[in-house]
Parts: sequence; structure tokens; C-alpha cells
Amino acid sequence: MSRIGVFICHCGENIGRTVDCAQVAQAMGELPGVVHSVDYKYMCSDPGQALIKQAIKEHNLDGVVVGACSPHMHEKTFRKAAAAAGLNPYLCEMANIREHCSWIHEDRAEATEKAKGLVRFIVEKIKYNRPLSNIFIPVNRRALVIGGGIAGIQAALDIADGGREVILVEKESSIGGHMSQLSETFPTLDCSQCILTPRMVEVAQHPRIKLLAYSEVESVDGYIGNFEVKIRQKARSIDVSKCNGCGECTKNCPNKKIPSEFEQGLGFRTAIYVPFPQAVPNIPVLDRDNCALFKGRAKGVKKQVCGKCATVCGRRAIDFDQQDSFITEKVGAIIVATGYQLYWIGKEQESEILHGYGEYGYGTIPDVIDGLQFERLASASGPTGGKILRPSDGKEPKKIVFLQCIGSRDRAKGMEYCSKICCMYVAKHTMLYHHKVHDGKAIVFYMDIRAGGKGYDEFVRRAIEESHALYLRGRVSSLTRNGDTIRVQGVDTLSGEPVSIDADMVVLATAMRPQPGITSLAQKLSVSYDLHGFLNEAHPKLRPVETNTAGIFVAGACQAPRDIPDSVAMASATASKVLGLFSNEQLEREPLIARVDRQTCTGCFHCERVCPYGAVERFEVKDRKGNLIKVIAEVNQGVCQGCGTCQATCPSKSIELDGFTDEQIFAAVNAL
Amino acid sequence: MSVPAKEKASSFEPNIVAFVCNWCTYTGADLAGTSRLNMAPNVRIIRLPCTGRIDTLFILKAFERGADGVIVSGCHPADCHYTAGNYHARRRFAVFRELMEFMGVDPQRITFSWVSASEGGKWAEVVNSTTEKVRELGPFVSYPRVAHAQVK
Amino acid sequence: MRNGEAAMKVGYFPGCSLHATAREYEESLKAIAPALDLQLEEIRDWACCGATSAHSTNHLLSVALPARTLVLAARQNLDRVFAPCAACYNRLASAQHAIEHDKKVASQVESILGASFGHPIGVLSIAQLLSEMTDRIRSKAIVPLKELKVACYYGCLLVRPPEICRFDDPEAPTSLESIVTAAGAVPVKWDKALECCGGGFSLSRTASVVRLGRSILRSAKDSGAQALIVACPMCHSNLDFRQRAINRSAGDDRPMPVLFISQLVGLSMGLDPVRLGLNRHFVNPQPFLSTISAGRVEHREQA
Amino acid sequence: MSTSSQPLALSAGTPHNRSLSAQILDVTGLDPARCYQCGKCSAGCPMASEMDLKTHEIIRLLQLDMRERLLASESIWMCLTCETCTTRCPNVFDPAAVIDALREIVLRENPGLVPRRISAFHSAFLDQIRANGRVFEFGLVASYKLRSGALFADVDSVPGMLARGKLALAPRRIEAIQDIRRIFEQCAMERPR
Ligand SMILES: Cc1cc2nc3c(=O)[nH]c(=O)nc-3n(C[C@H](O)[C@H](O)[C@H](O)COP(=O)(O)OP(=O)(O)OC[C@H]3O[C@@H](n4cnc5c(N)ncnc54)[C@H](O)[C@@H]3O)c2cc1C
Ligand SMILES: Cc1cc2nc3c(=O)[nH]c(=O)nc-3n(C[C@H](O)[C@H](O)[C@H](O)COP(=O)(O)OP(=O)(O)OC[C@H]3O[C@@H](n4cnc5c(N)ncnc54)[C@H](O)[C@@H]3O)c2cc1C
Ligand code: SF4
Ligand code: SF4
Ligand code: SF4
Ligand code: SF4
Ligand code: SF4
Ligand code: SF4
Ligand code: SF4
Ligand code: SF4
Repeated sequence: MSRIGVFICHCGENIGRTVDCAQVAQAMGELPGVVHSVDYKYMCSDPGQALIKQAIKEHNLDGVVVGACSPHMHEKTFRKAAAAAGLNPYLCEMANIREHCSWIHEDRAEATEKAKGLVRFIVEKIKYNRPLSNIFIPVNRRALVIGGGIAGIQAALDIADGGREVILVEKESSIGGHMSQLSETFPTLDCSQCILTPRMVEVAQHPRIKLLAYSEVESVDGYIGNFEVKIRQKARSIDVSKCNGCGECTKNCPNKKIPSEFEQGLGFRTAIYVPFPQAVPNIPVLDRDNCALFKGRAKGVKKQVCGKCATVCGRRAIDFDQQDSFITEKVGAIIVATGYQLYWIGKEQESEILHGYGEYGYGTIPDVIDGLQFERLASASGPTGGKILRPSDGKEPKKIVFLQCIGSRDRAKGMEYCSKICCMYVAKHTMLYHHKVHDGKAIVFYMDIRAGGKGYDEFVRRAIEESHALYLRGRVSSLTRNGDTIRVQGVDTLSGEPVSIDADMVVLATAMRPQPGITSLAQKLSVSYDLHGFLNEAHPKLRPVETNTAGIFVAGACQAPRDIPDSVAMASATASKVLGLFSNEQLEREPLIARVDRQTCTGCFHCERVCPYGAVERFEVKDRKGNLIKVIAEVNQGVCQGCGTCQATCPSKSIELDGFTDEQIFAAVNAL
Repeated sequence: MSVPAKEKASSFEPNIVAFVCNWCTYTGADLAGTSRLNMAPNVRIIRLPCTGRIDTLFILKAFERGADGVIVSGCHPADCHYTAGNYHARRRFAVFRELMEFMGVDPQRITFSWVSASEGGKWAEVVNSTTEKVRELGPFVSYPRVAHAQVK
Repeated sequence: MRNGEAAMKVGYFPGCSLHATAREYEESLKAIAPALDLQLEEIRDWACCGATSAHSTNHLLSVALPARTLVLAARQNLDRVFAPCAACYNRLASAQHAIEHDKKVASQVESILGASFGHPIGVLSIAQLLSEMTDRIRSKAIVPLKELKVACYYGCLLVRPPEICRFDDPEAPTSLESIVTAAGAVPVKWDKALECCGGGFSLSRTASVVRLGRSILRSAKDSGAQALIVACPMCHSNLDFRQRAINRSAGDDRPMPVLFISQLVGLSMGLDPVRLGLNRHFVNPQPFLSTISAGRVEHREQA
Repeated sequence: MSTSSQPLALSAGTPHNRSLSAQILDVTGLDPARCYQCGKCSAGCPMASEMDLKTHEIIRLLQLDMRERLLASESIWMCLTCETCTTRCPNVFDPAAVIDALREIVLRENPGLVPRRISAFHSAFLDQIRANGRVFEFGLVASYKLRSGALFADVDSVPGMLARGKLALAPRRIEAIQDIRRIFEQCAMERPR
């Protein structure tokens, strides 16, 4: 059946010195099915390639084996040459007689024998190669971004500016994420709102961005280029199309003492509210748990309680009976940018591996706050107008103790990882404090100072040398109440001195954790996550913003603790990946993927179980009348990566990996 | 049940087949080549995409076709190019070892190893030590038993 | 630099030790100067630099005392002052540095001295001075030192701190090596060339000096050196005078002759060892002198 | 290295300008906050093995404003001013100068804290200069021994020194000794800033 051509390369002296190439070519020429076998000095050179092309035509070859260097070096070269001569490129293969032979052996006879063996493997294998053609998958050139923090905003804007449509899904009523809560930002100390707000507005106004705030992803189907996403638009109790953001409802809501999430509990909001003045979209949301009307309904009170907001709304936008609604979007790529939450030291932890800190009073000591609360105190638009005041009595604290690594680097009660950004924001906090309270003293307990970024260490040194923050190396043992101060008991391990401080306020740099609910989202997306729920990148170094599921990317603090520069860099990287993906209408892929034999497949789905990519799908075989005959496996061409695990697992040998079929491998082994 | 006879001819040169994954060990072997690490010439490599692709029958087939030893090598456990292929492979090999013994193949004739793309030196070591070990075990002679085992 | 030029005149600040415990240092300097066309003009009526005791107790005093000497030098129309003792050198150079860089101290000192500073004075260590004359040393080296192996010891202050010395590498200096090479000897590589000898603690913390000397001498001996070359009277005293105690504490009886660099240069010129003051050492230099056939000195064993 | 039984209580809002650090900054122009406690100074210090407070610990106590412990420490008197620390500090800090400044503060504020042998040596040495303008070593040794009480240490070396012509028995005084006396008087009067 076969008309195989064999080409043995000398690689100058590289192969020729130890392998008798002519002898190999001659031996191969004697193999059944080989009709042409030659050796040549440099196969990859233009004349070398010409030799192959010419032979293909002259001898009407249906297989080409090049015995030369590693296929990693030149397989593409020779396949291209073969294709140029009209041969299906997948009928050309290489045998490695350089890296795996001439370069590692000295004895010429032995090396020549081995080279013959290696080429023979491939000659036998290629007899069973099939012509294959690249696979094309259509691409839906719209992207979904999940999470509207700075990472999601950046990714959405970059893609939209690149000319593609974006759907941005944010679970809260406004985009902005944590960055909107920050006062000033390291390492430059520019005002967070000032740099963020314009970007938020840009999102709202961008013609190619569809912003779905107060929404969540319900389910995801499909694969790269062809995802189908179901999105739940949560009931805001407001008809978005009617509301003009006048704020009358908010002003008139009598329920004004609800702790504000945005202010981290340091300020209050109404039941119908906009989380912060710069919110995008600037449309209120009605918090049904805290609304008098809904409480009344829950209690079964017949008469309508309150309803003021609806009364004052000139636009009649308020809809107390609004229900969640669902929409479905088709997208080709998904970016996950769901960000983080902070660890809290309280007793009730949702995870068994977390315990909270009894020695720090489980968060019950007044004036022990966390970093985000400090951000709100320091923020000019915050509950104190930017004055640093104690939550308990509104006094200005003259001595603040900052504790780093709370919940981080703590295998006993928190997480073993380093949260990466807290060293920096604590330094920032000491500076902000120093700027605002000149006679105040900031004391920091730290374990290491991790400030590995451009200008970062210099920033921390400035806090120490210019703002005179006193850094004590050590973890604090306990926080206890002492009158209206907090007794901080620690040790400075550098001097070995026990330290006891009566602080007016204590700020905890608590660990960064992934958002709640991230794992269920990850499962919907078939994206893996680590022990803590941070999403896994495909490769920490070489594919840092891709996930193992093709077409799904990660940006920002949902992947690991990240600061703003990192989050934005990742976001732009995902956008460029997505735009790259969208640059063609179709995706072209090598066809070395698995195929199911529908006749023999028994539908046991062992393959489905072992496939690392979830590429095996269920296919219903029906007769002409549409009656279900059986359910068998089918490989999604867009998803399969060609590892072959399914094939080795299939009990009935019904699934085969093209390029590495059983036939091909056995043929090679038989050539032993 | 291990191989009874160990006729060790001093001139015995074992035939060894290596099933390796394309991304880690094959590349590691390439590196051994570019680094010109001299090693025993007894090992011939068959390239597969992933150790997950390695079927136990390949190994039996190799013994049937006259191999005296087999090497199976892929990426380190956490580094699989396909994230989890080598994990499945490992699970399969545990079962496979027992099967081998049952088939009359001394499990010592099979080396399982992890060689990454940067471990050219380790590959040379695996090749040399396996060759040495198999040379000591002598030629694989219980071929008939394997042949009887209705391997394709 | 000044290599090969005609006679060179520099101010000379001997410091207290060169008139007492380190007499041989001055003797050897005076002996080699003519051969090098070097004119040493002593600063008239100089006073002690204040040494460790001044700067440990009173910063102003530690600047004022050497500053007076610098004022005298300027009056004598000298541009450069050579201070053979490394400690004196450090004090004079530090004072000059303070005068140039610390305006406040400078004006305080001017009022204390009742004089104003003239032109800036370059303060030279022996390493700096002789490394400017290596060509001359080479041309005058008539006695073959027979590849004599020597360990050049800088001690702590000869090239440090760098912003004050502004000469040679503070961590891997080579100036002494270039001088001994010019004289025909072979410098060895060793580890302790910059370790402190204990300096002014000779009297007040003798045990520390013995401890520090032990590691210096051991390293020099292990490197195969036949002699240790020093450039400071304090180093010399701590390593020569204290050597018996050091060796005893180390249980090591190999004596290591300790020579001033000027003595080595003198030997290479064929000068009489006695003129170079080699008879004043506590460690007997004779075995070593014999290896280079440099004549005899009468040596008294230490009591 | 802790010796105090009371934990260090960092006083409320101690203004930076009243601390010992501030004093040092004033005298030397060096802000101890600059030091990041890498320990390179101590690592190369020839006296570190004998010091109860190593060089970097001296700077640390300064940062913590632990005045009493620091000023009472013998370590600040053990420094040889070899400048190794200063030459090698990655922060362009100058521990040797800081230690000198600390000594000066002790001498001014509480001279009783200076270890006897050390103060004896410095006094003897400076007396020599004050008296003669130069150091007359025989006189120095004699005076030191009387002050320190280390009467018999090193006496065996005197004959050896004499035999080698290394000890002058009579002091030589410089001509303008009044210059020197004035320097001493005025420097003692000048309060460091
Ligand atoms: C106290 C403190 C101070 C800081 N100071 C600085 C600083 O000075 N400089 C600096 O560079 N960095 C600072 N940071 C870090 C900064 O906050 C983060 O780097 C940045 O906010 C990360 O952005 P992100 O978009 O990844 O995540 P986030 O800001 O957390 O945004 C995530 C968004 O996704 C939404 N979301 C979450 N889950 C879902 C879901 N399932 N569906 C839809 N939407 C979802 C969230 O509601 C949120 O809007 C600080 C952090 C803290 C805690
Ligand atoms: C000892 C060491 C160990 C490391 N270990 C790790 C590790 O384990 N993990 C890790 O993640 N990172 C590690 N790194 C960091 C890693 O090396 C860098 O992150 C990475 O190499 C940076 O890649 P690059 O392309 O930016 O720069 P480079 O690798 O420096 O590449 C720059 C290229 O540009 C070329 N070039 C320069 N100037 C010009 C010009 N004018 N015109 C044209 N070409 C030019 C250079 O020749 C070079 O090829 C390590 C670094 C070091 C020093
Ligand atoms: S094909 Fe490979 S082996 Fe042949 S000359 Fe090119 S590089 Fe060398
Ligand atoms: S009053 Fe009506 S229009 Fe105005 S913000 Fe409220 S819901 Fe919107
Ligand atoms: S119904 Fe009343 S309580 Fe409820 S949101 Fe409207 S105004 Fe507020
Ligand atoms: S960044 Fe700093 S404070 Fe945060 S966990 Fe890491 S070491 Fe601790
Ligand atoms: S393992 Fe084989 S038989 Fe089972 S479902 Fe998959 S292809 Fe079909
Ligand atoms: S070849 Fe690998 S990726 Fe493809 S279907 Fe099989 S197991 Fe899944
Ligand atoms: S070397 Fe400098 S920075 Fe390091 S501990 Fe010493 S003084 Fe501090
Ligand atoms: S100057 Fe003092 S503290 Fe610094 S290394 Fe020398 S002896 Fe140690």
C-alpha cells in the first residue's frame, strides 16, 4: 500500500560524524513500503527541502520520514515542505537521530544501528498515518467579563476599544469594586476615586459595552468561541429604563440607620440606596431585607407599610413586585475578574480551616478595625470627611498600632499564603495618618516587609524615614481592652524586647481572600481553583492569565492577591488574549484530537471521567423516527487538547487520538 | 513469580523501549542531546503526547517483541502539560505493576520516572541505570508466557 | 602621576609613635627618602592628632587638634601632608573632610583655633605616597628580594572609610601590593588584610588585641608569607610586640617577622638593616634577613 | 538580649524630636530610622563577639529610644572605630560615627557609666596631650595604670621597650602648648548642638 520516502540528514558533521547516514538510508530503502531512501548533508536547507518536494512528485510518495534532528526543531518545516508538494502534512514525520542518537553516543557502529531502529519505528508508524486537516471552529466575537472591579473595567474597556462587544456582569448595584472604597493609592498616593471614576463613566457610556449590574452568571455552556451564558438580573425593585437617578426616593426613605457596606459599617444608608455618590449606573437598589414595606409583607401585615419611595418617585420607576429576570448571551471568550474579600477575625467562619482570633477579641473590641475601614476613615468622601477618628467615641487617636499578616501566613487560624499587598497599604496608612495627625505615632508590627515592586521598597522606607512610623518586628500576642485604649502585647524580635502599648486604635491588615461564591462560579466555568478558592491560571509563568479551559481567562485579585497595577496589567493581558482570539472568524487548530467510533462505543463514559478538559460530551443516537437508541461519547473538537488519556482508558478501544492511534504505536513497537 | 533463569552473557546488550511524553521527557532527552551527555545506546524512544496516552498493552507488546526492559517517563506530577494526564497514568501503573508480575515480567524491568524538559542529566541517568539494571537481570526469556496472554 | 619626576616635597607629620615605640618606622623613612628624591618637611611644632581618645569623647576636639596641624601646614606653604601612621592619617584626613563638608564644625573650629583655614591640604597615607613612586622604587631596587613572599596588611584605617580616603579600593586594595612588587617581593593572597588589629585597645583590652592578632597572623602564615608588611605603628606594635602573647595563646610557635613597608623598600635598596631599625623589633628578623642575604642585626629576645 | 523586666512601653506620641534618635540626628546628621537592621555592620565588626549589644542592636535600641539600656551598655566603648561597619553599610549609614556620638553623650550626661579601664585610658591619653601637646608613652602607661588599677599588667614589657630605644623617659613638650590648652578648654565648653 505505501510509497514511503526516507530522507536521512547528516546535519553537516553533527549526525554524519557518528552515524553512517548512507548505511541507514540504504537499510531503510530495503524496508517494505519504502520506495525512495537517500541521505543528504542538510535536509532543512532549501536544497534539502527541494529534494523532498521533488521526490514526492517524482515517486508519488504517500509518506515522508525525515531522519534528522528533534521534531521539536523542524517538524513544522518538513510538514510545510510536504504540503507544498501536495502531500498531506500529517503524512510527514521525523525520526530523531541527532539529539537522541548521534549526540549522545560515540561508537559509530552502535549509533548507526540505533539510528536504523529509530527511523524504522517511524517508517512503520507512518504506514498507518491518515491524512488530517486542521480543524476550524467558529468564533462568536463578543466577550463576557464577570466582575466590575478595576480589573473587569480595564478588561472591558480594552476589548471594547479594540472593536469588540463586551458584556460586563457585576453582582453589586454599581461597578467599581474595592478600588472605589480606597482613599489614596500606593505607590504614588493618588486619589483612588479621581482615577477610577472616569473609567467607570467610560464603561457606562461605551457603545460596545453592555453593563449588567446587579446581575450574576447563572450557567455557562459551550466551549471556546461558542459559550452560551445565562445571566440572572436580580430584582432591583426599580425599573431601570424609567429611573433617572434623581435620588428623591433615597432622600425620603425613613429607614436611615442601615450600616453601609460601602462604608464598611462606619456609616449608614437608607433601605433604597445608591452605594456611593459616583456609582455607575447611578440607579438605586432597594434592599428588601431592610425595607419596611417588605418587612411588613413578610409579617403578613395586610396594609402596605411605608412605600414612600414610590410615592415620591416622579418617574414611577419603583416596582415592588419586580422579579429576577434572565437573559442569555452568546460569547466567544470569558474573563473572570471577581476580586477579593478580606478575612475577618470573628469567631463564626464559613470555612472549617479558618478559626478567627480569640486573642484579638474576635473582633469585639471597639476601635480595632481593618484596612478597608481605615481607608474609609482616610477618604475625603468617607463617613468622617477624611478625619481619622475612632469609631467608638469619635476622638482622634494619637497612637495607632497596625498589625500586619493577620490571617495571612498563619497555618493555625488563617491562610498560609502571603497576601502580598498589605505591607504596602500599611505603609500607606502610616503615611496618611502622619499627614493628618502630626503628633500621632504609628507603630507597625510586621514579620517581613514585602515590597517587591517598582518604587515599592522606597515607598516603605519613606513611611519609616520620613513619616517616622516605628516598625517592630514581630506578631502581637494579644489585644485586650484597657479602659478606652487597647493593650497591645508584643515583642520586638530584633531587639528581643517585650513591648506593651496602650493604643488608641488598632488596624488589622487582614488577609485577602477570594470572593464568596467563587467556587460555584468556577465550577460553572470548569475552571480549577486552589485550596483557598483562588482561580488557577494555566501556567504560573507562561500562561498566567489563561485558565485550563480554553477561552476562559482570569484577571485581578480573583486569581491571587493582587494590587491595582498587577490587576490592571493582568486585565490588559486578558484583553489582548481575547482580541487575539477574536482576530479571526474561525479558530484553526491542529487536528491531533480524539475521535469516537460510534459503532463500538458502549457509552460507559470512562473517557468522560478522565478527560482533564471536559472535552467528552454525551451524544444521543436516535433512529430515523427520533427514538433514542443509545447515548455515546462524543469529543468536542473545540475543547479536546489531544492528550490521549481517554484512549488509554477506553475499555472497548472506541476512542482514538489522531496521530497516535493504537495501530500507529503498535506498528512502531512491532518494528523493534 | 519472577523470571527464573538469569543467563548473563557478558556480551548481553539489552533492548530497551522508552515510552515518553512529548512535552517533558522527550524534550528532556533532546536537552541531553544538545548537552552531549553520553549514555548507553540501548534505549529507543517512542514519543507519545502524554503519559496518559500510554496503554499497558504497549508495554506488554514491547516485551513480546523482544524488549528486555521498558522505561515510562513523563512530566513531574504537578507539571503535566495536560494538567492531569500523568495523574491518570500513575493510577493505571499501580494496577499495572501487579498485572506485570502476574504476566511473568519482573517489575524490575520497568522503570517509571519523571523527567522534566530541563532534566537532561536526569534522563541520561535513567537511561544508564535502567540499562545497567536490565543488563544484570539478563535477557527477558519468558516471552512465550506473554505471547500466550493473547496480547494483540 | 609624579613617577619619574624630580624631587618631591611633602609635609611630614610623624605623630607621637614615630618618636617612640615606632622609632624604626621614622628611621626607615628617613633612610629611604633621599634615594627616592623625597623631601619630608616636618610640620613645625605639630601636636598629637588626638587619636581614638579624642574622637571617642569629643567630636569637636577630634577635629580641632588635627585641624591645628593642617593650619600649620598651610602656613608652611605645603599642599600635601604625609602622615605615616594610619591612625594619624585617618584623623588628619577626617578633619580635612569635616572642614570641607561640615560648615558648622568648620566655623566652630576656626574660632577655637583663632585662625582661618587656608587652602585645602591633601593628606597622604604611606600607601598613597609610595604608590606614586613605584617607578623609582623599582629602579632603586638593587638587592634581589628573591621572590620573597609577603602578606601586605592594611589594617582598618589605611583605605577606609572610602569617602574620606578617596584612594584605592576600600574592600580589595592593591596599593601596598604594587609597592612591594616594585621592591621585588611577591605579595601573597590572603584573607585578613583589612581586619582590624585592635588598634588603641593594646593597653585597655589586651585580650581583644590578642584575639584579633591571632586570626591575622594565622591567615598570614597559612598563606605562605615569610613576612608581614604593615603601614601603621599601632598595627606593628599589636602584631610585633604582642606577637609572643598571640602565638602563645594560639599554641603556634612559628614567628612571623613584621616589617614596615618602608623597611622592606629600604632592604630592596640595599640599605643596612640597622639603619632601617630592624634591630628594634621584638620578633627576630634575622632568619628572614638571611634568606635574602641582607646582613645582620643584633637581636634581643623578649624577656 | 533582653535584661529589663518591664516590657518596653512606647510612650504616647513621643514626638520624634525629643528622642535619643533626634539627638543623634542633630549631632551626626544621621537618622537612625534609616537603618533596616540587616546586621551587616555587626557581621563584620571585629569586636562583635565581645559585645553584649552588637552594632546593629545599638542602632535598634536607638530606634526604640531605649536610652538607659543603650547608654549603660559597655558595647559602645568597645568599638575600635575601625570603620568596617561604616564602609559596608548598605544604607550609607555610619554606625561608627553614631557610636562616637553616643559616647560623647554618656561622657556629658553620665560619665560614671564609662567602663573604668576605658575611661582611664582616654583620660590618661588626653591628659598627655593637654600637658605636652604630644603623647609621651611612658607617662601614658604610668598614668593609665594608676587610673585603671591594672598595675601589673604588661610591666614585663617595659625593659624590652627600653632596650629597643622605644620608650622615652622624659616628655617632650611642644612650644605652643598654650594653643593646645585653649583648644581643650574651648572644646569642653562648646556644647555640641
Ligand atoms: C485596605 C486595602 C488598601 C488597598 N490599597 C491599595 C493601594 O493603595 N494601591 C493598590 O494598588 N492596591 C490597593 N489595594 C488592593 C486593591 O483593592 C486591589 O488590587 C483591587 O481592588 C483588585 O481589583 P479587582 O478588580 O481584581 O477586584 P475587586 O476590586 O474586588 O472587584 C471585583 C468586582 O467583582 C464583583 N464580583 C465579585 N463576584 C462576582 C460575581 N460572582 N459575579 C459578578 N460580579 C462579581 C465585585 O462585586 C467587585 O465589584 C488595597 C486593598 C486593601 C484591602
Ligand atoms: C538568578 C535568577 C534566577 C531567576 N529565577 C527565576 C525563576 O525561578 N522564576 C521566574 O519566574 N523568574 C526567574 N528569574 C527572572 C527571569 O529571568 C526574568 O523574569 C525574565 O528572564 C525576564 O524576561 P525578559 O524577557 O523581560 O528579559 P530578558 O530575559 O533579559 O530578555 C531580554 C532580551 O532582550 C535582548 N535585548 C536587550 N537589549 C536589546 C536591544 N537593545 N535590542 C535588541 N535586543 C535586546 C537581550 O539580549 C535578551 O535576549 C530569575 C532571574 C535571575 C537573575
Ligand atoms: S534538518 Fe535538523 S539535523 Fe538536518 S541539518 Fe537541519 S537542523 Fe540539522
Ligand atoms: S426617585 Fe425614582 S427616578 Fe429618582 S432615583 Fe429614585 S427610582 Fe430613580
Ligand atoms: S418602601 Fe419605605 S422603607 Fe422601603 S425603600 Fe421605600 S421608602 Fe424606604
Ligand atoms: S504582604 Fe506583608 S503584611 Fe501582607 S501577608 Fe504578606 S508579609 Fe504579611
Ligand atoms: S470510554 Fe470508550 S466506550 Fe466508554 S464512552 Fe468513552 S469512547 Fe465510549
Ligand atoms: S484526547 Fe485528552 S483532551 Fe481529548 S478527549 Fe481525550 S482525554 Fe480529553
Ligand atoms: S549595616 Fe547599616 S543598615 Fe545594616 S544593620 Fe548596620 S547600620 Fe543598619
Ligand atoms: S567601627 Fe566599631 S562598631 Fe564598626 S565595625 Fe569597627 S569596631 Fe565594630
